[in-house]
Amino acid sequence: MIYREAGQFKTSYGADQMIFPILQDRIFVILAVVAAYLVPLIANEYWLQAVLIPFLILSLAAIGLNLLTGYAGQLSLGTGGFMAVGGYMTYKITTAFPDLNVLIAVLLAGLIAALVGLVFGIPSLRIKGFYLAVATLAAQFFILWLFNKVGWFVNYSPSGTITAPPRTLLGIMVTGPEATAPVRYLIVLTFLAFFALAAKNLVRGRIGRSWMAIRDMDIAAEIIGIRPYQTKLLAFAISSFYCGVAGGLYVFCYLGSAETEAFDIALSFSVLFMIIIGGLGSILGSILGAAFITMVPIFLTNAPPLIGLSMPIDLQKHIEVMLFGSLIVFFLIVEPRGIARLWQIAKEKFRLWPFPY
Amino acid sequence: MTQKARQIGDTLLKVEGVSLTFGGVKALTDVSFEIREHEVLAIIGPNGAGKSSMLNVINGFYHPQEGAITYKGETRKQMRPYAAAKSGIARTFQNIALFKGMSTLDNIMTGRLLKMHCNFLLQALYLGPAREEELRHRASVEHIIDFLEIQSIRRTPVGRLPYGLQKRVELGRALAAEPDLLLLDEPMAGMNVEEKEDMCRFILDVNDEFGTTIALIEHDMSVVMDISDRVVVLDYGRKIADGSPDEVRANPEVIEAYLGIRHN
Amino acid sequence: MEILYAFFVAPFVDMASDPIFFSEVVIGGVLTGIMYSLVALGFVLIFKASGVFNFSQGVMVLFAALTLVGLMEHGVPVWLALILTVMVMIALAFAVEWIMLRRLVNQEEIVLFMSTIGLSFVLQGFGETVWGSNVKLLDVGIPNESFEVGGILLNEFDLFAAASGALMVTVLAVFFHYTRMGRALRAVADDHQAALAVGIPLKTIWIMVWSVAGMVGLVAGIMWGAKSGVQFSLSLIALKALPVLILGGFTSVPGAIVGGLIIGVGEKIAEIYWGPLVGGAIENWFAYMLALVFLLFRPQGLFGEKIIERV
Amino acid sequence: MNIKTLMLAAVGGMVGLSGVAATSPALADGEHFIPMLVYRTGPYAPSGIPIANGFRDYYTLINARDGGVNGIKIAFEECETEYNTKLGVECYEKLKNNGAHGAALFNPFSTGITYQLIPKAPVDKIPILSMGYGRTAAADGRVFEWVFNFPTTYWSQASAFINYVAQQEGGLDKLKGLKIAHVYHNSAYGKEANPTLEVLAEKYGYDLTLLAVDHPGQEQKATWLQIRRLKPDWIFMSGWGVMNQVAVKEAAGIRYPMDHFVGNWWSGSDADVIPAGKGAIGYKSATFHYAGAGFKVHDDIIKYVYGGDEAKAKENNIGEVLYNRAVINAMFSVEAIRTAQGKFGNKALGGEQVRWGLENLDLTEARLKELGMEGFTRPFKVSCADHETGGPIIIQQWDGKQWSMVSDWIPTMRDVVRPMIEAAAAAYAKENNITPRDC
Repeated sequence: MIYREAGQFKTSYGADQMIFPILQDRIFVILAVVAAYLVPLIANEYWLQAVLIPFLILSLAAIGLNLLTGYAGQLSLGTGGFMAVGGYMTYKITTAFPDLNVLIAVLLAGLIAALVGLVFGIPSLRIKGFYLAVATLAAQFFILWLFNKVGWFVNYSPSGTITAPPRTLLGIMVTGPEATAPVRYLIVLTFLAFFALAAKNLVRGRIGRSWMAIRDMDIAAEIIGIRPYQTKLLAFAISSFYCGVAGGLYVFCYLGSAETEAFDIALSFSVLFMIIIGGLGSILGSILGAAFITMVPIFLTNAPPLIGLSMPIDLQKHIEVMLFGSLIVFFLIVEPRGIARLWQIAKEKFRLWPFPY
Repeated sequence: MTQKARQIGDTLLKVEGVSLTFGGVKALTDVSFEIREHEVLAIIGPNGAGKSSMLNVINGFYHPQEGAITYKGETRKQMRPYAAAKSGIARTFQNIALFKGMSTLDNIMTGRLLKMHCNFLLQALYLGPAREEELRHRASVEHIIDFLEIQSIRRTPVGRLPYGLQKRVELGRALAAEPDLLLLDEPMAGMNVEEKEDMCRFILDVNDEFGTTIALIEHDMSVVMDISDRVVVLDYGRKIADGSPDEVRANPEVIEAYLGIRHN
Repeated sequence: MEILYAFFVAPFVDMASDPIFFSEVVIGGVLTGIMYSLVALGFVLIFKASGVFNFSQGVMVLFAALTLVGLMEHGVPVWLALILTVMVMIALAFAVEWIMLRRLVNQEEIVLFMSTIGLSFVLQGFGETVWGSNVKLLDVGIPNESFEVGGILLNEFDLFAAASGALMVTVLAVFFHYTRMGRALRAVADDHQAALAVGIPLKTIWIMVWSVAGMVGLVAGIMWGAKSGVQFSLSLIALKALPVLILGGFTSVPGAIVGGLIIGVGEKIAEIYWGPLVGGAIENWFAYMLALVFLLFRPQGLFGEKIIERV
Repeated sequence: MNIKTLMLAAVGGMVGLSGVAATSPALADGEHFIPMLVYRTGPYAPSGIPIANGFRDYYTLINARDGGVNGIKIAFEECETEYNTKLGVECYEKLKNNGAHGAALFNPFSTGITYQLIPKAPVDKIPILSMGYGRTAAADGRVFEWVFNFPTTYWSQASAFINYVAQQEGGLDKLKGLKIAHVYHNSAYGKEANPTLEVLAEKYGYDLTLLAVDHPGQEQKATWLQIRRLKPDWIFMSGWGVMNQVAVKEAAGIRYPMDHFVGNWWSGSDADVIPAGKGAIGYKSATFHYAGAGFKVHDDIIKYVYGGDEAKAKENNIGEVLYNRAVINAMFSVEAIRTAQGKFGNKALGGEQVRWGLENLDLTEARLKELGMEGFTRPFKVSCADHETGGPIIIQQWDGKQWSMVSDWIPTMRDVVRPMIEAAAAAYAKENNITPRDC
């Protein structure tokens, strides 16, 4: 397919304001979404359960964090905590109201996560940068401690572990052990598709502009009439909502059961890695970054046997870790603005191809 | 739109006895003056005279210890940036304060933020009112883009633009808010002659076409004398003169404090 | 009412009724706090001189301790192993500058931060490949006997660790304030461009601070490693250093120490007197909350350089 | 610029390929496939390494000495989890369908991963053997058809610990008024013993203090200051990883009498005491098998697996506590397969058949002797309703060089623990719409 925009004239601002103003992009994206929905036809269970479902869920969390960090410029390491709110609250809601649709429970849990995010976003009014990042760790540790300590959140299960109970949607099992991987995949995919689009809409409109204004220069933003308090808090709330929904899906559509350890600080960090590697301030970048962070290690684990290389498993793991680290550094050196930027560069090259100038 | 609105009217903003100190350093001492509707007022003075501080006080970024500001008939001890913006004060900055990660179009669109009200749910869905609102404001921003002749850089991230164009975009952002009072902090600093001429034209056109009141800080005397209706002179945080360009030019104190220093 | 009493009165009554135990808690907090400071110092050094938030500091602690212990296991005497480890850490500083930092000059903070995360993966894998993942006994001959002074139980090891921590801070503080190199480091921290303009070579500075941070990491590694054995978990103590770091300010050497003391004492008192009321194990989040409260009053940390905003 | 395009292509390729390798080639039809979730790296590697080596060596031994289980070889594959739940699930998905008949059974060797796999087991029809860890309630075989946790569980262990204290103090009636502290890892695993200890505290009238230590547990000064003030008569610890080493060292630091400090069976490995040096002397821990390499099975391992190279076997942790535990666990797995072969015939078996074998496992004294493990651990018999058997524990003590047994086999309090297990299982069944089987 030839990638050209020549001949495509915009006759209205509406047409010009579209997410993908170039026809080929639109076709490509539609094809990609359709393809994503057809994946269960060809993918085996390992692919769906161990690779794609966590990738999609973490993409959603990464979009959430990117709204806050990439767009509004507020560095946060509390992602794991906000996801935990989503996970535990979904559990609480669905066990209290078993007849309520579990997907609605996930959304409600997201709203609770948004409230919690709002509360922990308050310090951002005074604290900035890495100081804020470390301060959000207070949220991370406190939330996990709370779920660990207070039996009410886990229905007084003695070990403090929550298990996703079986729930149906239109007569099909969607959570619990009997929900098949393709069904859970499709649910997660639908969530991601919808919320990615919503995020894109948010960031290209008024709210996205005020976030970016705060990020780029908060003083100037204030002077043109953006209220930093409301803007930052809204970013915290919406971001936490995304993380909360992702957390609910993480427990109900991926892990099946969880203790607080599943949402520990390592998760917060890995979501942050995703958006930095993928590209801060890019919705597509969040998804690409999630792909990188979740899939590259799996590739590195599976690659040596694939090419007939056999070595002790610990050595292999160490090499994998080193390669993963080197790749991160290498990527940052080549393109500090993330994979999304690489993608854009590639597109620009295509546009000019075969005439490089 | 094009009606000549150059009749200078009533007082729009009045500064009375403003004093501002930063931990013992006096930036402004007992400064009073007024800005009248539809005029172009220049604030001049040597470096460190407190000009930028004065603008910062007017739009509420600095909070003076003493004095009062009366704007549109309402007297306050100090302004708040948000309130200032809301009631129609827009400004540009000495060191450009654009949002570097955003395109020209988006930067100017931020100037319209105060006039956009759709809630985030509608926006997330990009439906009905949200879409309609977005397009309406896009149209008025395009009008400003045309006016400032920056159509070709609409989609360029402002960080990549040359200095002169950045200044122009910043002016665009201020204009997008349709301000009643426009504060310009050295709009022509660092420009070459041609760019300066363009900028002068834009300023006068804005004043002409939209009737916007303008208060500006500028170093280039010829520019000041050409475009301003009235000049306020600050020196060491005090007002030493206030009047038409010709009066000020003739004022011996000004010559000594300002022009004198300059030629030494 | 009873709840209010339990939270706001009883703990203080408890403290007052057993002053010896209370002083033991405070002393315990102080000693632990200095151990945190040791880790936090490494962060401060690098942040101060290069504006890099070095995520890999925790792994550097592990790596240094692993190298030391690994060499000793191969029969190298302690003093030689120490010297060799210091050399390894200096070599690491060179490598980091050469491979990574110089290619990332003028990038945003967060990109540099991310690159140090990549570095931490590499170092972790490398250390474990070379020295294995088993827990190793680290014994460099630090005394470890408990004794009582006026009913207060003290431990020689804790005191030794505190003393070396205090020594280290003094040396670094003197270095920053009174030596030419130290002033150069501070100049770079203030403004890279300006430092270059007056002829301070960025490269030297970077190698320098990373080396010093490596050595600080070694000391932290020895102290913590002697406590728990040298193993992977050593890298996780970085998490305990972060609240210390924000409380003291990213850029202040004395801040790291004062921050450590406040966090150390604060979290011990909270855990012991208030912890039982809410189920215990509150230390971790309490440290961050405490730091957060301080930040609300001083957003740049206690001793951090004031953030001045202008337009 | 070119390099950037190239890299993009490389990433795309990598991501595309990442799952391809997942389905490794099917093994020969005639082999049992046993997946091994191991952690040879990461924060818990010091414990994970001897465990992984123990499993590997025992399976290798069975293949080398006996030519497999009744002539059917065991194929096993390691998958690295770093003791991380997410990676554990990934490993499970990767390995569960390997082999001609899928995985025979899973030994997750992590309470967190076990919790993940419990709901999946009945769906995938692969049994889980969580030997002495995981969800205690799974001992109720009527609700947890696919999960086994014999020979004994955390709750049984806690009750046996109280029995041990009573023995030392001179009878259950002497427990009244004693101060007992439980220092536990603040996780699902660490909390397991709490309900039992609480119930027994009510019954026998001792004062129980619960002290949580957060992961990873490098800093426990506050905990041990509290203990110093409390001066408990006995301390029970449910620790894991670095927490154990630090706790032992801190206990010595406050001069706590080490012989009144008893760890559970995950707090009593060689790696836990060695870093504490001589401070650890006298420290006790619970276990359900002997330590040391003095059994015939060890001689066999040295002979068949290491070709007589004793030094190499030592390097591979032979005789260490966790190594021995893994050997026992591997033995249980093999014996379950053997039992199943008795019903289904001598062929490679899948999960459903091995589940039957686990449920009908009857490990007798005589059988242990045949296996070269006489006295190594206790015989037991699994049943449909009871997947635990509530076997006794034994207390071992560290003398600075090795672990030696300092007690007889101490019975658990089945009358207390079993009703608790049934109640917890019933709650789980209700929440997850499971109808318990009739047994």
